[in-house]
Amino acid sequence: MAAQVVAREAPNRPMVPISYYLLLAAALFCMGMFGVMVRRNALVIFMCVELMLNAANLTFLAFARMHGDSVGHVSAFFVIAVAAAEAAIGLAIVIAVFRSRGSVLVEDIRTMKH
Amino acid sequence: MNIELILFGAFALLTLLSAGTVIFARSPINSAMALVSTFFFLAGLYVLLWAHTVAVLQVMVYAGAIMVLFLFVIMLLNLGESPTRGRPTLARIVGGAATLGLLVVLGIALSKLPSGPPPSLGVEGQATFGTMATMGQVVFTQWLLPFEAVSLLLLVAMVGAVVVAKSRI
Amino acid sequence: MNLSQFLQTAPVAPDVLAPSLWLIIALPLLGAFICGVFGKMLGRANVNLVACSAVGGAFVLSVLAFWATSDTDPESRRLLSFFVNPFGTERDYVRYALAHDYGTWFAVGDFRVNFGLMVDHLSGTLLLVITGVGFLIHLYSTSYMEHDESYWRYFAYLNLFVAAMLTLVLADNLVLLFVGWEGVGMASYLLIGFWYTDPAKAWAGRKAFVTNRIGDFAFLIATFLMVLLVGAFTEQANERDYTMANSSSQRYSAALQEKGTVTFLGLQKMAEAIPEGGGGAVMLSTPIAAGPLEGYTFGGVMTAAMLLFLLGAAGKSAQLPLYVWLPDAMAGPTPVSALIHAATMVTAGVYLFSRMSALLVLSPTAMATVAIIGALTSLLAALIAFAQDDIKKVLAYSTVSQLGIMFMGVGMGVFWAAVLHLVTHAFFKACLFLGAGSVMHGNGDETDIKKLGGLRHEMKWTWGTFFVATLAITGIIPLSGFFSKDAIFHGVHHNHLEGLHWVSSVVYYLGLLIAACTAFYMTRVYLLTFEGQRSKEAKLAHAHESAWQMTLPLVVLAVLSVVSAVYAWPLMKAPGDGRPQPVFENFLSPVFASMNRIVATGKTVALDTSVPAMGDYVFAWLVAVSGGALAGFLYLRFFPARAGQPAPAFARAVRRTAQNKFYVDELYELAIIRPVKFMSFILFRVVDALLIDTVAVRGTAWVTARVGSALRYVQSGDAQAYAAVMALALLGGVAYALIQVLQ
Amino acid sequence: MSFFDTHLLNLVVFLPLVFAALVLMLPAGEAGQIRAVTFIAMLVDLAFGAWAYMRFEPGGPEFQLEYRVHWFKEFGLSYHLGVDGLAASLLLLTVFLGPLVVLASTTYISHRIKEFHLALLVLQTTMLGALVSLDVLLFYIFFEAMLIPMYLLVGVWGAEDRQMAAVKFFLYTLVGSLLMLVALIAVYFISSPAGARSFDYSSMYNGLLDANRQLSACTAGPPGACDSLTGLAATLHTYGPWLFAAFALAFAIKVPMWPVHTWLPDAHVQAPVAGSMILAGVMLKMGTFGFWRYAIPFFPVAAQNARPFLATLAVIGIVYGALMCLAQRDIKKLIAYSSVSHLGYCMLGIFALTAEGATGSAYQMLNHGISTGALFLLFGFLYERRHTRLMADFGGIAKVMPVFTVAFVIITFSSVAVPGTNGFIGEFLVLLGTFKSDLGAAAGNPHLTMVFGAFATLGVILGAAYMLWMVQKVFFGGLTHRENQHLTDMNLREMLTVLPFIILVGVMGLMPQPFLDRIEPSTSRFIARARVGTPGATVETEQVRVEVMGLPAQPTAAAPSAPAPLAARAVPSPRP
Repeated sequence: MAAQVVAREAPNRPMVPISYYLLLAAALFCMGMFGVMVRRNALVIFMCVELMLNAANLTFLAFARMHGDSVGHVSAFFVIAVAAAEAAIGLAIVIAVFRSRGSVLVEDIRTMKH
Repeated sequence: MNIELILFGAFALLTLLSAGTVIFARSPINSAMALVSTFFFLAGLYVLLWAHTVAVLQVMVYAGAIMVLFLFVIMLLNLGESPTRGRPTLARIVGGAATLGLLVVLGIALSKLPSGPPPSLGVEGQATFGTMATMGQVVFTQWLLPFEAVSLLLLVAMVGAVVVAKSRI
Repeated sequence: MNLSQFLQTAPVAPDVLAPSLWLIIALPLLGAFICGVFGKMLGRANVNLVACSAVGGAFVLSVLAFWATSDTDPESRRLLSFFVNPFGTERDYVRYALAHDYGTWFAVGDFRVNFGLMVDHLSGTLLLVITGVGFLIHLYSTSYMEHDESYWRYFAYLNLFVAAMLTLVLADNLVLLFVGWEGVGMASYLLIGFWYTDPAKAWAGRKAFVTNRIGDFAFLIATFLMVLLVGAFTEQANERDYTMANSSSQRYSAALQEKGTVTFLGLQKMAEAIPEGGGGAVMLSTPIAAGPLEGYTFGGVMTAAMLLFLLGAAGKSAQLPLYVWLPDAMAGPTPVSALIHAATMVTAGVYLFSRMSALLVLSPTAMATVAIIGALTSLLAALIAFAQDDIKKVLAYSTVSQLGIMFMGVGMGVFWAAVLHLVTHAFFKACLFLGAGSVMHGNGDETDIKKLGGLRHEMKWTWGTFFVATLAITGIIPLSGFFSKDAIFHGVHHNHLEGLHWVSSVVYYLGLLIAACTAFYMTRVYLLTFEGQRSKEAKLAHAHESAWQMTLPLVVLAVLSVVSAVYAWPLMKAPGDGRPQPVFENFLSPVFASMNRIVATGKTVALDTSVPAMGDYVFAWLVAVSGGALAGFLYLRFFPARAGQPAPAFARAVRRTAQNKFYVDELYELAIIRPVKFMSFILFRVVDALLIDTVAVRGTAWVTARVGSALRYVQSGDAQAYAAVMALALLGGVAYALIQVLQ
Repeated sequence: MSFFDTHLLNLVVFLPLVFAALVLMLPAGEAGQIRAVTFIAMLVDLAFGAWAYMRFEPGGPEFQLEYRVHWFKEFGLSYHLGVDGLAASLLLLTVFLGPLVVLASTTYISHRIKEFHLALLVLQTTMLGALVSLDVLLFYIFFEAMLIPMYLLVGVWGAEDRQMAAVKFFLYTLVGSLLMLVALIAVYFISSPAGARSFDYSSMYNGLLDANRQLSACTAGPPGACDSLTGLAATLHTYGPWLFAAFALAFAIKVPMWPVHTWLPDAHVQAPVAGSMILAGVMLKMGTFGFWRYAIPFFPVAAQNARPFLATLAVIGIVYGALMCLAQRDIKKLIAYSSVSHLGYCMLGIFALTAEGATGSAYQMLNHGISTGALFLLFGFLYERRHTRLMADFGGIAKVMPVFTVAFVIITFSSVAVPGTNGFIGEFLVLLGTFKSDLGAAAGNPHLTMVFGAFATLGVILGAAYMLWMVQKVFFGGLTHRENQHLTDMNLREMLTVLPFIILVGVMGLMPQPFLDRIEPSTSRFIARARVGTPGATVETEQVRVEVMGLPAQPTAAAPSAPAPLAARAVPSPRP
């Protein structure tokens, strides 16, 4: 067993600093946000939201790694679950809206009733 | 120059590229495909972060279930090509600018962080960290209640989706 | 056994009687309850029985109590009816008095009020008057109200009044006295407005109550000043003060704890401790050290309190400036006028000041004010009475005038005479009122004396008694009115207030003038009503004499108003020097003992205890007779002679002014009532409705609505606009955090 | 303490709610049953409430019949009930009014009967809860919840323009109480360090106590001495006045004090008889109670500084309210304004800070609840018969309704404080307390006390003026209006409803001591706590600190336990 542990240990230092991961997460987040800001298609906006969620996940995991505490993993796990729920409902709404308005462009969806 | 660094660089680059594609692709289909690839590369990064289980979940749930859902919807609505950006309204300009500003700020902030290597997990840590067993242990003891709550949430979401998407409400 | 022995052996021993003093109040109260609640089903006869027996029972008890006040042990000739003054030393006895304390009414902090009753010679006298005259008037009413269908209400109110009045008299502290004070006001409100279907009558009731309330307002403030004064006294007094008052600090404070702050005995002790020249730490000129009254002297506060009490008394006893309610109070049934507005309630002010004589004499200023107010009121009322044609109105104003005379006496320090005049006045004025009632009863409720006349032959009993009473009030030897009034005038003339010597003479000569006026208008009333020919405008061709229930009280009262003169005769020997002393003065001396002590030390008043000489009698008699004679001449010779000829203009003008009561009511209406109503209306419209409600409240609502509708346009509904805002906010937040961290 | 005693207050408070559930199950058509059940509920509650009042021992600890359990212990909240003398007295008043209110509305309310009685029961619970809760947030919750049923009572069963009145009432009161909530949370944060924070009355008060004592100590010193304060004292020095203002405004609106009283007349005029009775009887007292229990003890120094100002407002309220009455044509409005005047007495008595004043004020609260409640009740009967509120439409009623007149006149005398009625005791004590107080000194010149007292005493005259004026307009004179000639006198039910009031008027007027005895201990404590604010006060901490029962032992609830560190966990071997 010890041998195995040794085998799993990556011998070569140094490893990637956590801050890189965080930077990457930030970039990803901002890109997703940018998409949310500029795209018109509700579906694509959803995808961008997913991007943002993933950025958050990445951060969670990075910190988990940093502190060696698997609670971060759990959080990421929950985020994924919530994302699934969100996607389901969101897409359902998109379908409903498309039925009623024949469009999925956000600027066509300004009023609640119509 | 070690393998891990190389892997990280590659994954990061690809992630960003495909993310960019998600944003700028003309048709939703392309965006969706790009998103799938983003997820894959992210999964790779997760592995580098010693989070095997989450990586697996990422691939299964995201790239598998959720994206399939997206694709179904896109086809259901068979949306054709759509202009990437509409008229640059004030809101869009401001939002975009704000986002870029945020990026800059975050960049500055994170660049101030000490860029030392993460602490070693130690022997038994490497044996257990990020494994299904550990996560299961945590989830099913102290996070039991939230876990059940999430399950309930999913159920509700499912029912809600059915109700909302039904043709005649 | 001789008379004095008989008077000095009470059938019920004081210590036996004292605990059941409450019955004196409880009986009429019970009667009121029965008549009020079950009266309708009991029927007329039973109600009469209950009401009369309630008051009669109270009368019997009062007699017993009064008797007990001078109960002495036949062997040792030692007085039995005394008790240790809780505020004095262990051997400081209150003599000729019995008292009983029924425990706490309410006690908060160091303030306490007990249900404490006390009967001494002063309150005993009034007990007899109230219950005795009260009983007669109840008896009278049984016949007078025989045609009224809500007789039960009437008797309930009447009993209620008697109960309240007895409380007023029996109370041994200011607050309990105030209960009776307001209670009689309430009862008189109810009785004046008894025939409420007539708005004017109801209005008169309200006027009476509100005017009294003005007095009560002053009374309350004065009471509070007393509390503060006692507090300051206990703070600052030293043993010397207490020994001066024949007390000691721990006894005094213990008694305050146990009996309450505003007990009359306690106030008396304080008064005895603080006159000038006593040499204690507290004197009239001592400034109060701490508290709200900081800096004022004891004397100053005492004066202020007494003046406030005067205002209170003016409200109850119909003196300037608050006398206006009494003439209107004649709206009530005549027996009520006799009982409340002649015999008992209106004399409450006189009783109050006699009860607090020890305090009053500390302040010559207050005394002078009391005397002058009394004199002015008396004169004004007499002048108004000249021109009134309503028999009850004349009697009402004469009541005001007589009360003024009593106030003169009180103000000049001849308390005993004032109380005596109170008693005699109760007799003859009640007799007059009841006579007037009998006249009205027999003449179809006709009250205008111009439309009466010649009743002498038709209503013999009424005439006789009315005649006697008129003589009494006019002041003809040898009737009671003469002596009591003359005793007052004599005292007024010879007593002197410290630093205010001019007052006595001024008041005295005013008094003589008043006596003449009284004689004049009373004779006028008598002549126009009973003498001469029956008027053409009379409602009934022939008047009929009233039933025995009405004539009997008349007779009794007439007799009393003759024999009660005895009290003013100097038959007794003064305890100190053997000089002759009027019976009543001697009789009340235990009550006014502390007052006399204070005068002796304080020298605030120079009391003169001489008895009137024959010359004074003759002079006063001449004054009265001249007034009467003038009236007789005018109304028997002068006016009948020139009937039909118009009177000269000035005469008519004067008459009209007097008839309209010198427009005092109108003045008050204009100066006080209107402005208050106007102000309230303006305040309501401007401050309440406009400023607060419209501007402040609705204004706020309006602004909110405007702002809301302005902000509505921000809600474009564009999701990405919202997102942009969120992004900006996020950017701002993060940037801020970063800056914070970097610094 | 037996089990019964432990839960007595819970019983009293929540019994109406339980019965409300019962009423909820009844079919809406069964008006009779609904009324009966509600009435029984109120009666039972009265029994328990009276029992609680009896169980309260004047000599005992400040708060009695306490009950306390955990409730959101993360925020230091606990469900904590208990009564002091004042609360017990007001509790008695509330449960006393309950059944009578139901009786009074028997014929008055003709539609939505079920909802009406539900509202009544819920209102009862909320009012009682606000009185007995010793946790400040709990108090706040009840205090706010009270508005909802009352809003419904006015808005649904009220007179012609009930909507306006209801909304006005609701917003008016809400404004103040929201400010109070802010202040409350501020106090929560400053009164004790993080971790030890609690919404409990005792901990809040005790937490502020020392700072307050430092503050009053330095106010006695030279000007600017307080600027050198540190910590909580400094905070109180800076923000105390604002916090006090927030509390004071909330309660002043509820009282209502001049000039924030204008919601009262509208609410009273529009409310149904039950609403008016409860509003006048109990809800207004929440304001005075709040001053007494929270505003002044929490910020004695600020209160001390504001005392002359607030006392002036109270005096203005007394005179102004009375003057308003003289300007009214609408009977209910008149009675409402008379409440403003009477509550002025209560406030003045509180600010006098003397034993007489405060006790009299508390007693006056009870009196006002009884006399004004009864006035509204009686007028309700008249309104049922004639459906008009204008004095001009009445006159000479005494002829056709003698019994009614007698009752009304008795209550009137109680309202104008004729000696021998309950009103006199309260008014006399309040005025006496004012005259003995150091209000003048606080206002700068000791002699000003006399001015305060004299103006307050003016109310005695004006009170008689307007009440008797109204009585005369309504009852005396000729029966001018044809509609009035066939009015029927009170029936048995109505008499039974009025009788308790009349009895109490007499009993509380002649034997006030039993009531005063229960009030007095909390009076002395209140004064001691308010005295902490007087410059250079020398009040012992032990003398004023609030003692309550502690929290029970940690409950075994399913609270997440802290995560154990990874290393500590047993390492599962991957494979044997």
